[in-house]
Amino acid sequence: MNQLLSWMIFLPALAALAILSLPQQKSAWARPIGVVVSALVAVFALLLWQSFDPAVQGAQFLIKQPWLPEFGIHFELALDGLNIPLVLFTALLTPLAFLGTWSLQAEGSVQKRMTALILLMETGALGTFLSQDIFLFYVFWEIILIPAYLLIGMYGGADRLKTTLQFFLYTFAGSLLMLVAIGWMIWVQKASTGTASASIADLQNIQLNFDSSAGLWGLMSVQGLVFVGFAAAFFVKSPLVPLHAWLPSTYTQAPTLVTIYLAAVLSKMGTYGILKILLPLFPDAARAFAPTLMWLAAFGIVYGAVLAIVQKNLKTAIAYSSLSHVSYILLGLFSLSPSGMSGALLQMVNHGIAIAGLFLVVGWLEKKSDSLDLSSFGGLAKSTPLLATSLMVMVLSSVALPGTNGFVGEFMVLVASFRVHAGPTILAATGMVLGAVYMLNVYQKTMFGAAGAEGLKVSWSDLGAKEILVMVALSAAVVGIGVAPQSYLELSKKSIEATVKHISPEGPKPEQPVQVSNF
Amino acid sequence: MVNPVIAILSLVIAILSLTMIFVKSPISSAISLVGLMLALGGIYALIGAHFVAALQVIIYAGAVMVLFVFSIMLLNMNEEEAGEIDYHSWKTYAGLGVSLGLTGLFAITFINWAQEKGLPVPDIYTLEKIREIGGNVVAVSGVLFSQSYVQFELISLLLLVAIAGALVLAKRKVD
Amino acid sequence: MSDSVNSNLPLWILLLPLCGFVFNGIVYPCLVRGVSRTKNTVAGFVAVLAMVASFIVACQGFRELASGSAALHAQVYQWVDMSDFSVGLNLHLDRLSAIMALIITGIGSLIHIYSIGYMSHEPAGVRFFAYLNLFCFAMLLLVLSDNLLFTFFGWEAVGLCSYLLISYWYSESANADAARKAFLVNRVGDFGFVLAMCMLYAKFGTLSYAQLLTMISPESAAFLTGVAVLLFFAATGKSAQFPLYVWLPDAMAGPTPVSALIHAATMVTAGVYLFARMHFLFELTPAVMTVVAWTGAITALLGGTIALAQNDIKKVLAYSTVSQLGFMFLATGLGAYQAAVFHLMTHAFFKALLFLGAGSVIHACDGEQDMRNMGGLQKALPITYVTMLLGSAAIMGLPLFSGFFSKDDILFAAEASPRGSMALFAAGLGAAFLTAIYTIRLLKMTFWGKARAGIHGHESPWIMTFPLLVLAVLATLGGFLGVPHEWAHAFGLPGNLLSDWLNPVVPALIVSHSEIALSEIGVSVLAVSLSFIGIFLGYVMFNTNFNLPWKALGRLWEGKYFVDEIYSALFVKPLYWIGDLVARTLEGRLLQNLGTWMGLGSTWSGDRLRALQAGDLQVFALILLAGLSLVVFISLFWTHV
Amino acid sequence: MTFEQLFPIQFISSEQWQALIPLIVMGISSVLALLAAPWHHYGRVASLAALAAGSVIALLSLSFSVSDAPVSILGGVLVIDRLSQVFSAIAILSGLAAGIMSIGFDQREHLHNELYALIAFAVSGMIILVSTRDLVVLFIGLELMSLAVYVMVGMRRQAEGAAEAGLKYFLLGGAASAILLYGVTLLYGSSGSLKFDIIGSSLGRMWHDHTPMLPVLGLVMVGVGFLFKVGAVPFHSWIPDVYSGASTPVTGFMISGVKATAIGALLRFSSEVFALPGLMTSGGGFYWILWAIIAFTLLFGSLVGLRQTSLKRMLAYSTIAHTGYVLLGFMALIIGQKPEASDAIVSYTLFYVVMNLGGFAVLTLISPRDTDEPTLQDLAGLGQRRPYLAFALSLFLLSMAGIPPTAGFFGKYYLFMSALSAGELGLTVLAVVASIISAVFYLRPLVFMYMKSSDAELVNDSRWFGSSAVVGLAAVLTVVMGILPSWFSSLMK
Amino acid sequence: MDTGTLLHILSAWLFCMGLLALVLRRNTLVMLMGIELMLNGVNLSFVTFAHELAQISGQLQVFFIITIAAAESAVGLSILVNVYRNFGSIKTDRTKTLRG
Repeated sequence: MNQLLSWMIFLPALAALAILSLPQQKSAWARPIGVVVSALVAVFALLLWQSFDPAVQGAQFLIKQPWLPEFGIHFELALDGLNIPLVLFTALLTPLAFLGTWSLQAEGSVQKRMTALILLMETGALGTFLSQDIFLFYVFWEIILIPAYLLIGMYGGADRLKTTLQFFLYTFAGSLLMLVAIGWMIWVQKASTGTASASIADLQNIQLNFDSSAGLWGLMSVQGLVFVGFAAAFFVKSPLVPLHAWLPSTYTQAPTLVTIYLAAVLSKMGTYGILKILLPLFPDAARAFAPTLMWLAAFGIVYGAVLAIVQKNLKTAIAYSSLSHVSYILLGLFSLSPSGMSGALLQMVNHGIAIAGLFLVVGWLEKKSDSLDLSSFGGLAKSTPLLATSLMVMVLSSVALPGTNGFVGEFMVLVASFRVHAGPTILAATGMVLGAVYMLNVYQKTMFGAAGAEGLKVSWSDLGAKEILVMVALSAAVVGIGVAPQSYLELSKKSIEATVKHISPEGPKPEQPVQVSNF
Repeated sequence: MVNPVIAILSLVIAILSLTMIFVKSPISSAISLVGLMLALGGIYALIGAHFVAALQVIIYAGAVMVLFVFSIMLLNMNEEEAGEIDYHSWKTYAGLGVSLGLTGLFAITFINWAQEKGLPVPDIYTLEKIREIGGNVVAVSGVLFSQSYVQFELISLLLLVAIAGALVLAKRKVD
Repeated sequence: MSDSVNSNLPLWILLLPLCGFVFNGIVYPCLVRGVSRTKNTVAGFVAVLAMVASFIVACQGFRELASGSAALHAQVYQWVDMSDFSVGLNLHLDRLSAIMALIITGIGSLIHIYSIGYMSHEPAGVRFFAYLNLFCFAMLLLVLSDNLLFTFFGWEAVGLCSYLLISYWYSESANADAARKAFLVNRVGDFGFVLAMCMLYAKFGTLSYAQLLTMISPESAAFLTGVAVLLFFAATGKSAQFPLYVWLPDAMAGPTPVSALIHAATMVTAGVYLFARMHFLFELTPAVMTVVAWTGAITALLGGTIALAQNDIKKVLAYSTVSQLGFMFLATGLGAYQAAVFHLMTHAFFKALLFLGAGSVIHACDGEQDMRNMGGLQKALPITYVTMLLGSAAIMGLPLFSGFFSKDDILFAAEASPRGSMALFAAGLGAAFLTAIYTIRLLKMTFWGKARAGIHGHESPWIMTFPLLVLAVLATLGGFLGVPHEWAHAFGLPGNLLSDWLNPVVPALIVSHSEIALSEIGVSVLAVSLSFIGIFLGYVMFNTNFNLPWKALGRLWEGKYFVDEIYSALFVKPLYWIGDLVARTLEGRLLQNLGTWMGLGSTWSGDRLRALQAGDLQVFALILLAGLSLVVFISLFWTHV
Repeated sequence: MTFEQLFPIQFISSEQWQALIPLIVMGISSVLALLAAPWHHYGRVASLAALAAGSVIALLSLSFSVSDAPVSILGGVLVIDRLSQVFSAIAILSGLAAGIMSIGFDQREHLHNELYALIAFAVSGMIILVSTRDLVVLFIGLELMSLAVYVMVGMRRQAEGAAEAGLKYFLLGGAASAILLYGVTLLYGSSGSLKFDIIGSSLGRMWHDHTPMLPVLGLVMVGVGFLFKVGAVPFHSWIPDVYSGASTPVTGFMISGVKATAIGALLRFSSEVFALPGLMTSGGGFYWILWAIIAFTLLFGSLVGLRQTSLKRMLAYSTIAHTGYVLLGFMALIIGQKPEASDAIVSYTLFYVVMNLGGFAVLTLISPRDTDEPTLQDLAGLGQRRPYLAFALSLFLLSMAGIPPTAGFFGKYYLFMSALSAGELGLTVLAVVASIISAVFYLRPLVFMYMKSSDAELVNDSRWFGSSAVVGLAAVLTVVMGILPSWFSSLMK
Repeated sequence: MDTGTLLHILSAWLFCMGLLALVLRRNTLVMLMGIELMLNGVNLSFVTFAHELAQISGQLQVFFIITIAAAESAVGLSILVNVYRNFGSIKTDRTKTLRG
């Protein structure tokens, strides 16, 4: 059972190498191999999910091998409440993404490379989520960068070179700062305890000094500096406004499959890092800066929404909407309260599902029509009812309609953050309205009304079997989580509560007293 | 107290070094360098380093400078002297100033060091001692062949490289 | 919940429409492989079956309540159960929700039946029936839930269904726009709802009505006012009150049965239901209640006036709905929840009737909706004509018709309730007066006189007229559920059944009979006479032409007071303007260029440094010399001291 | 008294001879290669064989003569310990790699057969350089290496660039070694000895009470000499021209072997003299000098590298930046008094050598015939043309940029760790900034290889098996080092 | 000031003048002479120190250094010949092809 974890990580990588070494004339095999392998990984994930015990708080299926003993760095993988939702999601999404984009790339060599690199990215993502060693976390975190860079640069849109460089530099800058912070943490740990250890669990126990009297509201104290180092990486990846500049162009230029992976998985690496590392390792700094960050997140919600409203390009609009929704996750995380964090964790998956569906639809439209200009579409619902329906489900999920998964996370986040800090919450709640504005806008411009230029130009064919399969799966997830989220929240309940207790031992300080009551 | 002969030789050396730099034609620079080395050899001899003095005269003033003059002739450069030193460029004066300043720093350092007598403790080989051993050459060769023969061998390797290098670069035909 | 019985009845009421939706929305199309292959008759039959069954179950529940149990309670499942946030889906059928459930399922079934005829020519009507079932499910969830959160579930789901149904004919952008407008305006209200829930949960840690009832206490008045305002905001959105009523008239773009069910009978009354539910909260915030009352009065007047100037038959009815909803809010604002619910019920009867009648007219005229092209249809459509006549009588409040009793309750409350005032009373009377005028105008333009556009309609099939007849009966006799006590004594009728029924759940209006200016009978006399004057006036005013004699006023009312224009100037345009501004300046100029600028900066400095590498040996030597001297200097004179 | 009594001869014991085997073997092989070179038809093959055989034997004898106790000959004229063994191995390997890389290339570019002999000479010079504790012997080793390399640089006789590079390298290098030598005399004068340990101890004794200027001056000038060899700003000027002028395999040899051994010698000298408590740490001056040098080196290398189109020049600037990283480790070692930083330096050097050798092997394969000057344009479409080569090159570049899981990442990480443990947060962040900037030009080749298509007539890459072998080996090593770095980082233990 | 210090300062002078020759002269041959000058300075200070410290080894090192200098100048001159062949001159203002 234990070895399943390492298999989940290394199987895609091996498959990627195998695919890359396929001879040119055999490159048609690439995609089937990719689908099979990722499906296998998904099966592993489901097996693990079956034997995962939510009642146990802490790591399960632990693998721990020494790697760099002189720094106490181990190859340490485990499932716990915090990462199992994301591991499940990533493992399940990858085959779906392959299937959904099956019809989008024609050329053999393109399929070959894209499949291989995406599998590498899966390795990186799963490794990032699973690793319990901060250094291992960093390694996997960085591994994902190069495939993304190459994919965008090779198969992106017209402006791909500039875009991919910008994407790389933003994320790389963040990660290097994190590397410095990691080094510092490990060194401090060794200095304080004598025995070097890079395990996140151990690092949680060392208390760096934080005094808000130090310069820049305490950023200049030791904990503040290290906090900044990690925050740089996570906030850029998530992203948190105003560190999002790479996002719109990247999501717009990247090929659909990559955009899906970037939006659905990579951004979650950032938010997961905040949940797993940033907040627990630096509780004082977290508590000190949480209100500010909540304001930033709330601002980001509105900011992304307002920008999404005025976009002319379909893909860009959805990119900004993703910015807005990720800010909900951040808002929940910074509320530092159990329901807020579980809401955020759930919202990570929700946003992943919704954004994947949306970008899939965009990809299908992109394939048929040469322009993604919103005004050029219209009236597609008549010719492609299934496409319209699936898009509708995704739209509903991302406007957080009750009964869809989006509502669960968003509402939990709002309730929790309102209890902690009402101001940002009110600002954030306006996102409900604005979100509806741009989402319905997109839906209407594409699906409703009279057939637009693009709509008339090409003869639209409705979804094929593969696409239907993908969309049904995603929609099932949307409704299932929306109606019965508890079974899902149960997985991470214990760990979240432990995390919150670690961050603020005396419990979150709400403005009003709280009496919890089940009925 | 300074030996007057040494003082005079030093003065000559200083002047010759200047002429080596500032005269136009390379041949006269070479000549002044030869003179400088001979004078230096004189100083060596005066402070009792007879062996070194001999080397200085034979190898430097002899072999090396002959090599220089030879290559001057080979590359027949005697007609192109114009524009040797660019007296209009600030770089010239910057270099001049900086190098003089550097000399000053060194001088200060040595004067400062002159106050530091007694460290490190001197060895036994005073002039008298050497004389009773049998002269400077004997002493040097003694040290050379008793403790420093490894360096000696390595030097031979180095000479070999020099030969090979000169050979390679100067070879006309390309195979 | 003194003696609330656990029972599955509420769950069944809820699930049956859902089954209908699942069949029509998913199973049936999959079975026949494609929406285009479905048959409307099958879909309609299943939908009706689901609704009727649900209605029967609802009646069963009603009987059980009548037989003494205070409420039927069904614990379905725990939705979320975290350490500091926990909500479950629990259904609660008490006397109030029973009334609502009966209205929804009953009228719902009738309208489903009607739709079979109405949509018979539509290709792929299965979509329509699926949405309709889904709507009923959502509406039932709204009224049956025992906590605010799941009420909100229904609250938003009905919004979604109305969106889907308004945009049913999405090929016209106009319909799609109307749908989006409806959804967005509702969203604005829901924003308030969510914040209210956040506040309540943050303070009390629960969202269940029962627990809130026990916990809410007068002391934290400011907090409660905040919550009340937010909830009222939500209600204005859903129930199309001033200033958020703009979406309702556009919503008429949907098929007429939809207008009848959603935008007249049920959904728009959700706000009133919410008030009745949360009365214990609103009772503690008199200021808010006064605002509510005035909002209702204003809305009633606005709706009435605008209705005077409309020519689209459905638009007229829509604005009359707005004005009637204003009545209900007036009542709730005055604390006369029972009167509000009563009017809600009667309004559901007669407004559904009027809409279905209008639908039948439109159906007969092949989709023509402009009344200026109608006229003289009474011979062509006898049944429709008669039923609509009864409906009009009811809405005008002619004696003994249902509207008469309910409206008089409200008017009486307006002057008798402690929060009431003569001004409110006058406003109510004015609204009633206007109602009479525009109803007459509608009748005249549609049925009476001679055919103008030469449309020779034909009577609708029985399947459409049958519901009309049923509703006509209800609209005529429904009022006897709420006969005021004085009349009851006078005529020996059963007095005010409805309020007796509601008393345990919703408090009755307290009237101290000492200082009321006008007795209940007086009020009705005044109102009736006003309606007759209105009828007469309308009859003469619109004898020759159907435009108002006062041009300016007519344009103002025809333009709906230009509220849409004002909104787009106040909110929509600024929003887009700000968005463009941000996109151009902060995002476009600054953030998107940061990377570029840094790149330029580094390449620039790189070029400057490159100048050193010009390949001149002397420069290299100079650099070497200078570096050496610098290092020597610093080390000597910094280390030494 | 007799001569023998006056000057007793110090003999070399048998195990000392054993420890000397590598050096002797390299010397002999270089002589053999030199003698074989003029051989009419087989000269090239024979001298290459001599070089290869010598290198292999020397490597083997190195691994045989591993003795934990350091062997010191004639009081430190030659010292064989872990440090010297590791760096001798690096030197021999890079020499061997350079020799193999120039198979085929030398014929195309008409390089003389003596190239291999010179490589062998240079390697033996490097071995001396890293395994001595005597300043003048160190100078001898330095000169032995440098003279050979001067000639190798200027060897391509048709090319103006090569001649110019040779000239610049020779003149500046000569000046630098003179500077170093002057420092040597000053240290000799102020301590009465040329042996590191004695200098260190006596200076340390001297430093207790006060700080005379002379030894400071001596240390500074020796340091400057070393900094010139490792190419730190402002003693870097020669690097770009020389590296781009020399023929590609030779540049590979310089960038790996020459630089690595210079680092090794500096490491020995630092840990035995500079790092003594009270020397460099005595005043603020040294700290800030070193700080500024590191800062400028990092930024200069990365900023100027941004604008290069010639790959050799680009890597030349990148190596300047890499010098900055290494100096971070020296900062920790000297100022921060952290002996463990030497491990970081050694492993970084090892990783650096491997990736640079690989990179230059690739450049050898793609260098155009007329001008031995591969540019970015020559890389266009390499990803389609020769996927494996392109993959290898991108691997090396990413390793230089420090992206896991490659060797370069761990090298960088170790150095950051040591700098942080010395409390050098500012410099570390500066290094981060530098690596972000340099990432731009490390990625540019990837853009050309994978994201641009090649125009056919520009394609002029060769398929020599020697260079290909080096590429493959280096690629494998880069990955292995990236996955199991602790194997290599524990070499010094 | 005693002899030793004088000679030391002289050696420093020679050394710096050698550097100066490198900086000023464009004739590479003279630059080569400058290097020789620097080495002479080194030798002088070695000898002087040996004299002051009453040691032999100092003079011994001078012996090595002179040999090395000779070898170096031999290589250097051949490099000059090489440059002359390629550029037709040995002035540094011609040898500026490598730049940037």
